[in-house]
Amino acid sequence: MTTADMTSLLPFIVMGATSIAVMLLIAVRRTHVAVLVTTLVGLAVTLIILPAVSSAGSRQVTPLLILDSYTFFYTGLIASASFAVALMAYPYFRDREGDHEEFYILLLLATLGSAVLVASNHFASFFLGLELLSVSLYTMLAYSHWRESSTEAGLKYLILAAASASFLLFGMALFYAELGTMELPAIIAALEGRVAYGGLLLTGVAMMTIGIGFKLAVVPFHMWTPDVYEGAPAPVTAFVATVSKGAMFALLLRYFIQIGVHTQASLFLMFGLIAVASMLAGNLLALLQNNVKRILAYSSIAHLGYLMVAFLASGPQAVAAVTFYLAAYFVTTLGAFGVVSLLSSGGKTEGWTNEYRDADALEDYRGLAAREPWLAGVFTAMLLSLAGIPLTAGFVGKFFVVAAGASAALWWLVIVLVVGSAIGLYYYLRVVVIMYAPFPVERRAITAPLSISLLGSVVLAVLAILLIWLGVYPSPLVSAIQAMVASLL
Amino acid sequence: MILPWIVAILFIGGVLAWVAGRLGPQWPRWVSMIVLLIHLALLVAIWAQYFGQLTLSSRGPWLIEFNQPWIPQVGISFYLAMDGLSLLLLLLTNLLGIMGVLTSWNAIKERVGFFHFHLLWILSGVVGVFLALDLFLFYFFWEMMLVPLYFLIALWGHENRIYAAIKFFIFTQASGLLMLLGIIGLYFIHGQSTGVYTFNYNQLLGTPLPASTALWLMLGFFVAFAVKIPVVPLHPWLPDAHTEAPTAGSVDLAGLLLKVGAYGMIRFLVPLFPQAAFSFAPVAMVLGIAGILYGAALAFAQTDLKRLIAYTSISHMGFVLLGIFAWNELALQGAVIIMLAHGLSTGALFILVGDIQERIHTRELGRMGGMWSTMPGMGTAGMFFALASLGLPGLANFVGEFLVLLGVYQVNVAAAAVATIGFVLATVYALWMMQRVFFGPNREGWKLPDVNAREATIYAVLMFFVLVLGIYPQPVLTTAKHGLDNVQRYVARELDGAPPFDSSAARLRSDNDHANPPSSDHRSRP
Amino acid sequence: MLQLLWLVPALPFAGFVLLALSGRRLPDRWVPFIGVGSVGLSLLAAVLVATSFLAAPPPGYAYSQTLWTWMSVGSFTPGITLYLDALSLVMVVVVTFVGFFIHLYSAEFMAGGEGYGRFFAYMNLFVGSMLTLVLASNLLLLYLGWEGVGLCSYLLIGFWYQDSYNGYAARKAFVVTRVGDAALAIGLFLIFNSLGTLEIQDLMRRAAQQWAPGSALALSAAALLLVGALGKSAQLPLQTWLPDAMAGPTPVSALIHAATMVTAGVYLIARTNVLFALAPAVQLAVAVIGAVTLLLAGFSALTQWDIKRVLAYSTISQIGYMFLALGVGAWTAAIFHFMTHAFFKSLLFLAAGVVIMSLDEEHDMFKMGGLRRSLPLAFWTFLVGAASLSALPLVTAGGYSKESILYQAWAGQAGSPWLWAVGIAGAFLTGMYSFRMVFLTFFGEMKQQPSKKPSIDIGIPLVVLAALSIAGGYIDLPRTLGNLPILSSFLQNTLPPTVIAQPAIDTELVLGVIAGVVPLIGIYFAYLLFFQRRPAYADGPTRVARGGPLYRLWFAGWGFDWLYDRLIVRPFVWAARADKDDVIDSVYDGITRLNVVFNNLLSGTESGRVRWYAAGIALGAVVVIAIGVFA
Amino acid sequence: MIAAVPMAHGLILAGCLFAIGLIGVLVRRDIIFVLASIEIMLNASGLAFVVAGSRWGQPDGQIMFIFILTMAATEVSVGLALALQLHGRLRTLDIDAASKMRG
Repeated sequence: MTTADMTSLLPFIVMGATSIAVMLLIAVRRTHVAVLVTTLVGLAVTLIILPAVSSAGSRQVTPLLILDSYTFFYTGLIASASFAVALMAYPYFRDREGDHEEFYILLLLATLGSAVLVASNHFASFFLGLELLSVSLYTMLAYSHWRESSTEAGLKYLILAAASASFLLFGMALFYAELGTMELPAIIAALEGRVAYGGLLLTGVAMMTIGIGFKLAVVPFHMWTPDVYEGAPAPVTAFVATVSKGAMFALLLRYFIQIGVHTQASLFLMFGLIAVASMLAGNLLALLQNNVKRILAYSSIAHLGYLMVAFLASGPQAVAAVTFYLAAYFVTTLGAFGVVSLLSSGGKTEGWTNEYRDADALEDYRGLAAREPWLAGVFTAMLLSLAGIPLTAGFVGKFFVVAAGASAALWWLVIVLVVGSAIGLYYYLRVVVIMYAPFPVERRAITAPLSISLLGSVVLAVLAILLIWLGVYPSPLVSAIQAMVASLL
Repeated sequence: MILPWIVAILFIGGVLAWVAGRLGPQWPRWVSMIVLLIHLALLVAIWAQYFGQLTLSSRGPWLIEFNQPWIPQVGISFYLAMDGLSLLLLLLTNLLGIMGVLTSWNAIKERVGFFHFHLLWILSGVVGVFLALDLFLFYFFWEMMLVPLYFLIALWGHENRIYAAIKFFIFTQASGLLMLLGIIGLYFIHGQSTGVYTFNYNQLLGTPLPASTALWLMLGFFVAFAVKIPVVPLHPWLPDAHTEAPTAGSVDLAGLLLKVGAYGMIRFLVPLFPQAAFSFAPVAMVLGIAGILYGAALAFAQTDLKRLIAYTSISHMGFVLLGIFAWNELALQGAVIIMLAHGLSTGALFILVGDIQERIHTRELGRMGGMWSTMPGMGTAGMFFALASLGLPGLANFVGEFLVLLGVYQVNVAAAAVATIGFVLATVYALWMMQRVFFGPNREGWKLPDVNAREATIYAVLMFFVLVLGIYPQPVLTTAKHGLDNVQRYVARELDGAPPFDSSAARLRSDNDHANPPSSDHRSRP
Repeated sequence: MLQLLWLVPALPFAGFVLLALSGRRLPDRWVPFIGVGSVGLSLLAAVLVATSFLAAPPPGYAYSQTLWTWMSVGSFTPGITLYLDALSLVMVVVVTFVGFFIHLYSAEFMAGGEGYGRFFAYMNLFVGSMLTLVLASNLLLLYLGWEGVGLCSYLLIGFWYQDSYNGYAARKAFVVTRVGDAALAIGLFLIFNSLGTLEIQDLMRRAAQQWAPGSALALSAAALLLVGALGKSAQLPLQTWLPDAMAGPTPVSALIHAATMVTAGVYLIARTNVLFALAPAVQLAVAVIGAVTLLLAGFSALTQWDIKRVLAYSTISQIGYMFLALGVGAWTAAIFHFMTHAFFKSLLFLAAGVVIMSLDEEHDMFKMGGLRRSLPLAFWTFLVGAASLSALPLVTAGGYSKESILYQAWAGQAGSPWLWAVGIAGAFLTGMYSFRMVFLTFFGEMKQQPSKKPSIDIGIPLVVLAALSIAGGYIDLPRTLGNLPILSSFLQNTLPPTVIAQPAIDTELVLGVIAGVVPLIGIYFAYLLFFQRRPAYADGPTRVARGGPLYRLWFAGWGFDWLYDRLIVRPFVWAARADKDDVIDSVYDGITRLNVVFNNLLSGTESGRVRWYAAGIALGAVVVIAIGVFA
Repeated sequence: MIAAVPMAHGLILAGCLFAIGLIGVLVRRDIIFVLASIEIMLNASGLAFVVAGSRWGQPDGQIMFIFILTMAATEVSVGLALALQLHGRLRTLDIDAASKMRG
């Protein structure tokens, strides 16, 4: 472990150190603001040193981690996402009883886990990063313990995640049994010449896909998504929808594109069917849904389907498309869930029951444009971006994914993408229309004016500007991504 | 440098109107009026400046060009260019925009600023579409103009506006995605064959395409434009969207959005895929005729006045489709004239329906009747535009329809003959509408105020243009000629070896024994 | 003075614009000055142009004046150009002359009614469009005038719009004529496509060069023009609209549905005579259609009780004569009959108008009677008109024109004795129904006391037209009666002379005598049936109800209305109404329902139980592994 | 040295164990037993790793097994904590009781 290794490991070290610092701070004096500040400072420092470290070129640190510009790009993405989640979590937990400081430890650990996942170069680091992320997620999901559905969400996620982790491990074991090595470069070398994978290897890849598929919540491993998204506190849902999926997809990309798994016809068909099923089922499930969180859950399933199309296209064009799409998807989903969490945290929404219910019923959003024009505007922009309408990052993202799909002539996948997004338009517009519908007079009296926290609206403003900027003038990000991709392949 | 301003003015104007909405309800109206007048001044200045040089030889294919790299890594550039065809359609856009603002002067009461914001953004989207020559930019504006119109219908529409708005949005957006596939397919094929990955229209023209892929890509474009025109099987969104949209919305919808589809076909579909387009031409013509007859028959059967007029525009645009796929000088000029005439006359009819609805708060034909006695002014306007829409010679629609049929006859005799039945059916629905609305006994005893000054000016302006276009269409024809020559420049080159794709025309010609003088050899494209 | 030609159509248009713009602001007193004045000035201009044309005929006996090019697209460059030659001169003079007097008549007839200005606006627009039609040098401008007159007939038939029947009659007229116009339009496309021009003179020259007589192109072009003419001139099979067109005010029926518009078809065929000469089969069809129509209309006229419908069927019949003349190649005879018909038919209508006005809008002849003493002016002018209509020999104009048609129907190179025989039968029927009308209305005992007496404004037109109905015939005396063919020789400068097969003088004499005697027999029959034995029925409808099946068939215009209603109108209306909610829309509703079904199906899987999700994952795992390994 | 057990047998054993664990998760209603079956599944994959490691004669398999053990421990502890919380609220350990959210 030379000093150069240490410097390139610095971002990970800083994240770990921050979580420890937060633990110590809690032990000394439990103040919510201080904890938040340290978390934000820690994440900010990680983000700042990233470009410096990545300029040092890609290095393999211990067989477990590979720290190339691909890793640093995604670590930056993940860190900024959790930065936003932290900012959303503060107003959400502020006026709820129970102690909130531990949340940030879990958040930091989960972020560290995702970063390790992205940098993984070996099955061990893959497994470690995955479990670090999952375990901290279990408790984050169940964090609003005063709400029964939150515990239920945590428990469900735990049981299913553990089961799928065991699938993953069994797959890895078969891989290891066949190839005798668990390091990615060695695996790539071993599979270089091999045209037909043996039965063991195919089962191994399939088993691993199950584990990864659960994490990405693609069909047929998607059933947990709506319940967990609905049950969990809104900021945690944002985290699950973006960071955990993003990190896993980055790893899937690194592993399976370099291994060239799509060259195997049977595996290609497997991934293709998964992509088609997710695109259609995701959109169809959301059609008549009356819970905003569940709608966004199903829509994220569909979006993962779109990502799979680009993944199957493979090649530099596809990796760039996936990366841009993930960036756009991060901004959009964070924005959407940010609005939900901001609404849930802004004092008592009408129809308050004893347990503080998140503002996720569609009726809560009726006439929102009249009450909170800016919030409604941001939410509309986010929904239109999910639908892929111009002036938003989602449009450019979808364009790149379709371009990648078309370049690899995956016409049947691209057609399903078009059909899926056509179905998808319906429920995005349904939410938009309810927001701009007139606010019924009789409810106007009993709804207390929402006190939207300044912090939360700053985050949303930044996300909205980012969305429009990526939608209108994406070329700086595109050139950054293309440079990064060149280093990976 | 003027082109981006033409798009940007309306864009910024929209935001200004929204902000002005804070100050008071009448401010946004004046803001959008001023913005549109400036825009009109710009356009007229351009037209006056280049009117003398409206031939390919003098000014080259594009009157004005503006090209700036946008996403260079992928070959996308912010490329706007104007030729005769797009100039005409921009003038129509502007005129109908002003009419839209004027007609909703006091029809829209709540959230006026927000209304004008959407109105101007629709116009800027449409202007963008008419100017964009980078296929990605074209698709960008194509999708962008949907959202404001969706909001216009969903927020200020009539009874079941939500259903109509979402139906309109999904129809157009889904077909737009198919066009995106076409664009990207072409982009990659061009890239692979020439190594240059670009969306630039001029470079993509003439890409060597294998016949089957060309057909598929062309179909991608065709579906998107067919939904917009609308062509019969893809038309059900139009009547709902028209019936539920506020007057200004349906004026813009009828006047402009329908033209975007036709413009797209003339500019992109046929020049980019000439062989595929001409092998597809007979099918398109059958769809065009089906549109004419089906639209007219259904217009006759409607009980809601606005729905009736919506179906009439399906019938009119059937002629345009016919004209485009006949693809000779006469038919194309006719298609352009119909586009302008339909924009003016059907836009006026929608304003008329809006004014009637303002007075009697219903669109049910059953409850109207005998309104000529109380509103002779409105009756005369209604009669004038009904006659325009049934294609009375001396008014704009006739010139267009006659030229289209003349051109189509040279290409496909049967198509022209059957399409001429459209004249008779047009008479049936137009007169049926006049009878049910203005003539007959005044059963409901309507005592209604006649046309006021504002409405009178709208009608007078539109009547003037419809009449001038009918009596002296030459300036419009010469301007359109520049655009059409530019568009035919590529196709003509492609078609030197094309067989006469309709045997009946050939058979008819071979019957007469004498040698034909050169004029009738309609095979030689200009 | 020929440069004033453009004034002739421009003045009525100017009148229309003035009246339309002024609208209700213009007091009724001033309306006739503009309405009648504009047509009067146009008549003056026409007369000036005519005199200078006759005095110094321009080279090629034709004068062409281009106002501006309407449109120029590639090789298609139709201009707004007026073309004056012998044929169009006669048409212009007759149209403006008759038009002026009818305008004068309607100034008083329509006074006091609602929409006085609107009426004259439409009438001026009509005269303007008719003159454009007649003076058009290319078929497109002719088509403009053609549709313009169709529009004005729609507007004027439906003038009293409160009564929805008038609206129905107006729509029926416009739609049926529009069917003919559509055929005409296709004819135009064919001609332009094959000959490269729509200029009438050029296309006729090129047609003569390029089209062999009887070739498919010539036949189809002529046939399409014929269908167009049939629609406008209300000949078989498109004649059903004219009887219903009587719903309009009487001066309208006089001007449009008697004198000018309905003869537009005759003018078109005469103008494009070369095309018809090139297609002998179609020319024969013209003759046959003319013959059959004149017979059917004659029978129908016999059974009508409404005085205006009798005249309507009589018009269809007389135009049948003109088509017969055109069919046998007697171009000048057809135009001659057009001129005389314009005089006596508009006279009959105007006189009938006086009767109707004075009996408070009473149309039923069986309710009239004995008006000869109370309305002397109307009686005598009506009598002259009826005489001229039934072609009394030597005395009336109608006699000369119908006699020349009948002679050329027999002797003409394309004529045949059968056509002549039908013509004679028609003449007999004409004599019968016209004097049936005279006896029923003016003789017998007075059933209703006339309330109003016509004023001077109505008197002048009646007297002038009566004089012309008498003197109009002397302009073209046949060989047997003074041999003064002024009109025919004048028209021969434009229209080809008729080829007479056997020019023997005695056949012409014999035919002339027969043509003179037959109408007298007809009148005698009418005298027997309707003068001596007074019909006992109180009113027309009971007479029809009591009549035999043949009588009712003739009354209903040989059942064409019934046929078209069953064949075309009902199916179209039913189909449109059945598909009102757009069956294609239901396809898309089906798709949405399919989506909802899938949604319900899939959301069933979200049961909320963890073990169910685990089962989902397990099942998914099995499927994925199966595909991954074995596919 | 005892005869080397062929790798296939080891993997089949691990597969059977894995299946038993999976069925346990599907069938059992009590949270504790569900957690137990998850343990079985994880150990099965650990066994597969050890067998694979022994085939290649590398310690990696056993190292991975140790990682799996530690992870399984953390999972179960968090799982029991959540079960405790659920029991506090619903007074039952039946996993199906925790299915308020659906649709």
